[in-house]
Amino acid sequence: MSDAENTLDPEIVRALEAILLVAMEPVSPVLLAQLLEISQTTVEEVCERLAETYESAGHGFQLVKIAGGFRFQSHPDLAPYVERFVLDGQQARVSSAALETLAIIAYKQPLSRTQIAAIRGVDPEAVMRTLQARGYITEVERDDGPGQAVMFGTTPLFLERLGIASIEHLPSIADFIPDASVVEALERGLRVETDDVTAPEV
Amino acid sequence: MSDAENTLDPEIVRALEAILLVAMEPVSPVLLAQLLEISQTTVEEVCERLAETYESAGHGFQLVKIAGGFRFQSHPDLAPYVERFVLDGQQARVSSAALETLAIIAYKQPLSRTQIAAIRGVDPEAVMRTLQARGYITEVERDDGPGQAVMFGTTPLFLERLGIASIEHLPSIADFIPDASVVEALERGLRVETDDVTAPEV
Amino acid sequence: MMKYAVSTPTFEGPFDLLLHLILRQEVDIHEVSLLNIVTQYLEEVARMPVIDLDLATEFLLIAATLIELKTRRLLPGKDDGDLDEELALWEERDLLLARLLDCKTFKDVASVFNDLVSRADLSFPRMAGPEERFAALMPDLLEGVSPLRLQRAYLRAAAPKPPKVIGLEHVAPIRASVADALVTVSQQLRLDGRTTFRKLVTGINDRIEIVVRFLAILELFKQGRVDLDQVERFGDIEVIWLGVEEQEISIDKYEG
Repeated sequence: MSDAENTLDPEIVRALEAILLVAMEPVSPVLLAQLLEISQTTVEEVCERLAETYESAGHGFQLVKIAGGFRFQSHPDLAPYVERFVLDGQQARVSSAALETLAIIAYKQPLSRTQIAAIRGVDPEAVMRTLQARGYITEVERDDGPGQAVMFGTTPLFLERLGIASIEHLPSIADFIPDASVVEALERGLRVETDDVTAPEV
Repeated sequence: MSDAENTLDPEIVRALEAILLVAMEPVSPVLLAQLLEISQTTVEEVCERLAETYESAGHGFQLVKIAGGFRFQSHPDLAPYVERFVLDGQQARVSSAALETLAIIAYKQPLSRTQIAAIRGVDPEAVMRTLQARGYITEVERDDGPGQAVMFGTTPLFLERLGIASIEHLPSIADFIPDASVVEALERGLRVETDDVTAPEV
Repeated sequence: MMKYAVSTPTFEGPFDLLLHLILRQEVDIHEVSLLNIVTQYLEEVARMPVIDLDLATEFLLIAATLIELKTRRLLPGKDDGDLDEELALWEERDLLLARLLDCKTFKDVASVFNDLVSRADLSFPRMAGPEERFAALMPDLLEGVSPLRLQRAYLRAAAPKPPKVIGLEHVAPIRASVADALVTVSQQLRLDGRTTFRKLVTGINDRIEIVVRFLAILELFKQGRVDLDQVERFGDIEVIWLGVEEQEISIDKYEG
């Protein structure tokens, strides 16, 4: 370790902690170096020192290097508590909101959160977090367009759980898509008296 | 604080840290109490103490009570770094019309759209649709009265956006009642009897 | 969606506008008069570009209330007037006042909300969730979900939802127009020749309709078709038909 870093720069440590706390996935040292405007070596050094500090202070979390990046995770010692939380704190059945969101992603993938929101009419953020945590959906690519929206798609686990070989094996929805006039009328915000294409409640 | 907790039980603190680290939304003290097999009061006390410890140690993260539960979040000081990291982190601003409607709902919930319209003087339909799509308000119940108006209230996400623990933590509405001078000005503006004898303009 | 905001950049609604006008006048020292407020309010409404009907209605509703307050003031003889009318007028005014106070209250609250949101926006929550090693523990949410059920869920989600019908229950429908009132009142006057304002509004309970009828009579007076007489202050107004029958009765455009 270089002399300069014998005492960690508090501002850098704090920024690191903040970024890693909100990150959904491990953050690469390259990206951290860019964000903090320091060298990649410094990032590595600071993270290692920080990890040691947490360990010796006896925190319930760890800073680890995994999959090429750094992330916070729960300390293995505390697994029994986390297990209890994971088992207790979650609903055992999929909510209809979650199922609808999953269905939209399955049929229309890849698509962004904004696109899902547009179809469902509500922000799917919380539901998507659950689906992602369960491993049914994943980020598949970034949109080429401006803003580079994160695009989502279903995972092999999803197919496995549904018992189908591929997405093509999902039942067709083509026959049920409302025709252009309905869509247009809805866009104009007019009331449409139309035979509902809604399938019966499951 | 009771004597027993003058020094925090390290096992409880560690378990708390581990659970809160893996949680995807604020965790209620009730659930934490169950998981840790301690009283809810102890949970609250330990969390408060822990939050203070983080703050005084100058960490880049915070433990806060929000929307009825505890969660980890990045420290506000470090927003510039985190914003750089979270590409689509910029939450769209809420318009002032939307905020006023939200304020009415927050303080008067549950209430119907008609009741909101009566206060605002404009139909809040468009604004409410936005608020609902963002997940800040939701239909809470149906009025018992004739017509069974849909009643609206705020959601936990609303509390999260405002960064408060519960509706009770909103500033008291009494503080906002316009003071005597405003009332007087309004009264004068709408004064009915007056001495000026003005000819009809019609 | 936010069409209102575009068409009326400054004022979100009639209360907003009225509140602004009254509180601004306060600065101009004591001579705040209802007359000025009404005039300015109507000017603002007139200045608005073509706006959607619902919003226009809401602005006009308040305008009507203001005009009513104003017309009451123009009636001479306030000392010994009808107590019921007097009370009704105060009630009307107090109602408007109460709504303006509400409007102001929540405007102030909204700005506090804005501060709270701005502060909360500086912190970002941890949302990463449990690590992979706990994934197996999580109950399978898709237990019992068949492809067919997924298809139905999609159809349910993608089905067009009928837009909510805009409820206008809160807006008192303005059934009366001055033009209609002119016709009705003229017919009645042709029959009666001489009558009183009170008789002309017999059976009408809607405040706005009464106002509109009053405006119609003022219009007839202006056109020289009726003569008006009021013996005592706040007394009944006598309306005398002057009998100009030939040409069609028309109305000038009303500012309000």
